[in-house]
Amino acid sequence: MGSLEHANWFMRILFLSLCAIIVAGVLLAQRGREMFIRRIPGLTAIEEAVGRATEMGRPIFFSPGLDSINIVTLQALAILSYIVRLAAAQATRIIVGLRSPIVYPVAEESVREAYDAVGRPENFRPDDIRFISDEQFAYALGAVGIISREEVATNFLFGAFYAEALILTENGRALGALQVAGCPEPTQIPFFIATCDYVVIGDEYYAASAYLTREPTLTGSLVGQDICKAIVIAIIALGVGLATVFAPEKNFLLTWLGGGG
Amino acid sequence: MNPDLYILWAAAIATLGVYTILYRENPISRLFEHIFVGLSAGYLIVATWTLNLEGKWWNPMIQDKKWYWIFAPIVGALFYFIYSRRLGWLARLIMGLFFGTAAGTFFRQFFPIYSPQIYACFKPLDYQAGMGLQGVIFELVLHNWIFVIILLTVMSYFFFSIPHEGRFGRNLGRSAMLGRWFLMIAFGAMFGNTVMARISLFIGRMQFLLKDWLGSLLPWFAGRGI
Amino acid sequence: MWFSRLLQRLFPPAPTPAALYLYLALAVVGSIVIIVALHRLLGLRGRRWLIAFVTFIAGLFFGLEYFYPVHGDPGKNFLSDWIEPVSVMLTVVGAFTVGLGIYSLLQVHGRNLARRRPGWHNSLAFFLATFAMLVFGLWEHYLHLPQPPPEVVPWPKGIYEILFNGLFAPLQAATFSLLAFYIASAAYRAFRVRTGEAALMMAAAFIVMIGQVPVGAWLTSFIPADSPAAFFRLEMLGEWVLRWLNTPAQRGIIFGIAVGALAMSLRIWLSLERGTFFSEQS
Amino acid sequence: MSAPQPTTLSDRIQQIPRHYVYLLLAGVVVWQLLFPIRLPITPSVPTRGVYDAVAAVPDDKLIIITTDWDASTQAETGPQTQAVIHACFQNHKKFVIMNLQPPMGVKLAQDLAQEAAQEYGAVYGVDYANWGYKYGYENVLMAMAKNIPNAIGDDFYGKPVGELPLMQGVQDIHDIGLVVIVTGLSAMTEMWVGLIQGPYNTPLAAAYTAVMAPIYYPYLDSNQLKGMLVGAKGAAELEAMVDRPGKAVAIMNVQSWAHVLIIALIIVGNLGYLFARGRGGGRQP
Repeated sequence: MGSLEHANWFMRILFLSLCAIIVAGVLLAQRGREMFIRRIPGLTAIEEAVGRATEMGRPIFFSPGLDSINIVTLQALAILSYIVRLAAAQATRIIVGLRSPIVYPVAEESVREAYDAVGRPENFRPDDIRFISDEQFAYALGAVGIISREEVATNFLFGAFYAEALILTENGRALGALQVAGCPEPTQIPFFIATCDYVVIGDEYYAASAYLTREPTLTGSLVGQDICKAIVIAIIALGVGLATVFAPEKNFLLTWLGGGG
Repeated sequence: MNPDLYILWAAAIATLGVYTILYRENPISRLFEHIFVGLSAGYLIVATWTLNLEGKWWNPMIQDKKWYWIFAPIVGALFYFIYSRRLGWLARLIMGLFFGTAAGTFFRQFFPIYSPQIYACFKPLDYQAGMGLQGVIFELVLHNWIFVIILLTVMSYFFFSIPHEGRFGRNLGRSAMLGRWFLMIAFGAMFGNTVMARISLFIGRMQFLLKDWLGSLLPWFAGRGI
Repeated sequence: MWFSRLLQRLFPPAPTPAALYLYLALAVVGSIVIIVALHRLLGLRGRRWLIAFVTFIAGLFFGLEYFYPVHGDPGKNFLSDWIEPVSVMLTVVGAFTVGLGIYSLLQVHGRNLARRRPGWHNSLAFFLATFAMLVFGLWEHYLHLPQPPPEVVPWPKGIYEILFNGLFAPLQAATFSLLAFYIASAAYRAFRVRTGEAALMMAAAFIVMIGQVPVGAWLTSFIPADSPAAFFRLEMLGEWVLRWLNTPAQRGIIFGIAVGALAMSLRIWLSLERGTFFSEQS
Repeated sequence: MSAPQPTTLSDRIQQIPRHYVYLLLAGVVVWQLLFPIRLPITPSVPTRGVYDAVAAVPDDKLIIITTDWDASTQAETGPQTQAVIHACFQNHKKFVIMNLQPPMGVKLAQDLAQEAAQEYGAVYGVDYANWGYKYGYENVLMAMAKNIPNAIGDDFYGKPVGELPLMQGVQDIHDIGLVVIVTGLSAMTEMWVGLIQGPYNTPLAAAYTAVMAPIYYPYLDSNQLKGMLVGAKGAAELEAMVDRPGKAVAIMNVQSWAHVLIIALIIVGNLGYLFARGRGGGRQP
């Protein structure tokens, strides 16, 4: 035992149940079941932040993080699309700075689509969707350059960020921009908290697009995720109980999860 | 040709050029920003060829005559249709392949990554045989209690579909608030832990500027044992 | 490995160089015919179905290999032998996307240069840097120098080293090191005892920071390391905060992210995702 | 943000302009580099874990040092790599260098290995080797687990790795006794844990930049990592353990005083805040 090279029966059943619960949540919501989502503080600030840029007559900067097309970046693009709709309706300019060549066309498409959706296709400026560099710190310098040259009023950072995050936010703060940031991985959250006005933490990031768009697929999935988290808690509680009563070699849950080898 | 002297001076000027941004964004930092972006764009192409395509694609195709490798660039070329409105769906097709791969890779990593994280939480909350010395046990059990309480309260913060009012929700709300406090402690710890890393980087640069660069001009700096 | 045998059978290596080029040409023409045919024959629904199908199969392949029962030692199932070659193929296909970003950069800076927009000389610097790195990077690669390189390096390699070690690497390191200044100023401004949460964050940061450096150990070195109070030595306290307060909180976040990412992966894999990029009518 | 002009002392020490903070920091670092005031160093538990993991590798197995770093984090990861290499040589363990990200990593590590090899009279290809940079992330690892000579192909110098003397009998992941990840990049550990350590039980140890380390304490706790070097501190401790005090030890000394400065700034800022609030003049932001 103790190998995780392939799944065992417990893992297969657990994995299938988790998947089934999430998919069931999605399907139920798509059939019109109403789902509740609690308020997520950082996200309610997005409207205020867009409004501020409009008032000041200065542009917004958005970064969808440093990753190529993956789960995290797709989520960032969903948030971008929501923000562009808000901004486009108020005729506020939005500049997107990109690090991944593959994300570039996808982001351009999303922004164009959002302008079309609010009936302002003429306001879309392809030059405002910019590939900066694929090198992490060249990207940071380039983004700081854009933030200060364009005198942006609001900075949105949603996506996968690494060490360069503080370079962006500290310069943005020094220039007086209002900043809203979100990142699923915890590494950069402390710096966002120190330098940004509003921060979205951990799992809230995945809840963001559901909260903003109220799209049934997403809210349903979110409810399914909550049930899955409850299952994880139940497993941990059971495991802790078993560990308290039995010695590790008798803890069958430990063995089922591939541990205790 | 011996490039060392040029490297030394170029590196020193580039470093100082970047540091001017600490005052504020200015023409010098802007110039180095563009050079940096240009160099990395050039290097991206060079590295893609020399480190990946040449050995993994070109050589097998041309030298080993495995002609089926020609399908790789054809499939890769589909990405470029993203710029076309009419043919854009072909780019989506190939992206679908990569999205599917990303999802599948996550599925196969799910248990190898998270399973040990889950069973490492199985901490005994009371004395049991084989735990070791009596004096250590109290400490261990206490730590385990702290561990489990923090874990559960933090997880409760990340429930989104339950309102923080009502009979069940009010307790969840309290637990979530406690979880938020523990999160703040964790973030503070991470912040504190990062300070050292960042200062290390600056020390590294100063070692270069003082010892290597200034030291090459004024021997006194080189002899300071930096 | 039956997979490579299958490849050999399906696509036998070309016998002569001339045949190779013929095969390559035929493969290109064949592929184009297939792509054009797909484009012509498939309607909107057919295309969407095909995209969903490809996504599903790709995910299924990698997922199923893990979950399908295995036998033998090391444990294998009918898909195990495919993982490595398919992964290599995907890597190679992915490498061809490099042109996308470069194209965007050339477009933006080319336009700056052509229209002499303010700051056009920066765009010129961009072009020179890109071009120099490209030319000398490849040149250096094909010099085929012996290892270790000779005392007197040829000038193309010399120039490459100046570009790489004299500019690229120092620019990277210098930019990264800016963070030392930013973190100091962020700490000074952010850590005020304004609210309970801010105070907690500050206290934790404080203990960890000082516990990590020799001066922290020195400050509390009056507490004997083997006494019960040794816990309060700053370096022990700092490690305790990281280990017992930080670890469970991190793990709580990790489990949330795991489930969130699982849900997102599922939605993509099954083409359930709605919203940007996925809703498009093409 | 644009705060009103500070007038009183308590306001002023609450709003020290950022440029002054920058100058103070640079001043302290330069001062301590040129005129150091030294303090003693004691190894921590995670650092000892790395040393013990190296010492525990059976003689017929290889150690992989994967150096996923480049010039940007060299100040921390360079001395870490160097100290790990010393630990390998001193314990007479064979090791190979490789990496999956920044191609530069293997070159910089090779320079460090050559320097150390001279000191111990070690020979390339026999006592240590360099598999070079391998493109493809998880694909490389998945392939490597099954067949090392195939997956790796050529070494740093372009020679097939199968021809190196120390690769005799090295077939797959079961011939690897320990993997030491030295990196400034996240995601590397998850990859190695998910595809190598988890499935095949290959011991893993890691050296991280200090920023990344807290994320990976859970892995230490769950024994997925045998040990961990935390930034320059870990490097300095390992340097002390292998008795080669070098760059990291010098760095840690400067660190002490830079930390004192930042802590002093935080205290001063809070004093200003508390005084102002005590007088009733505190502004809520």
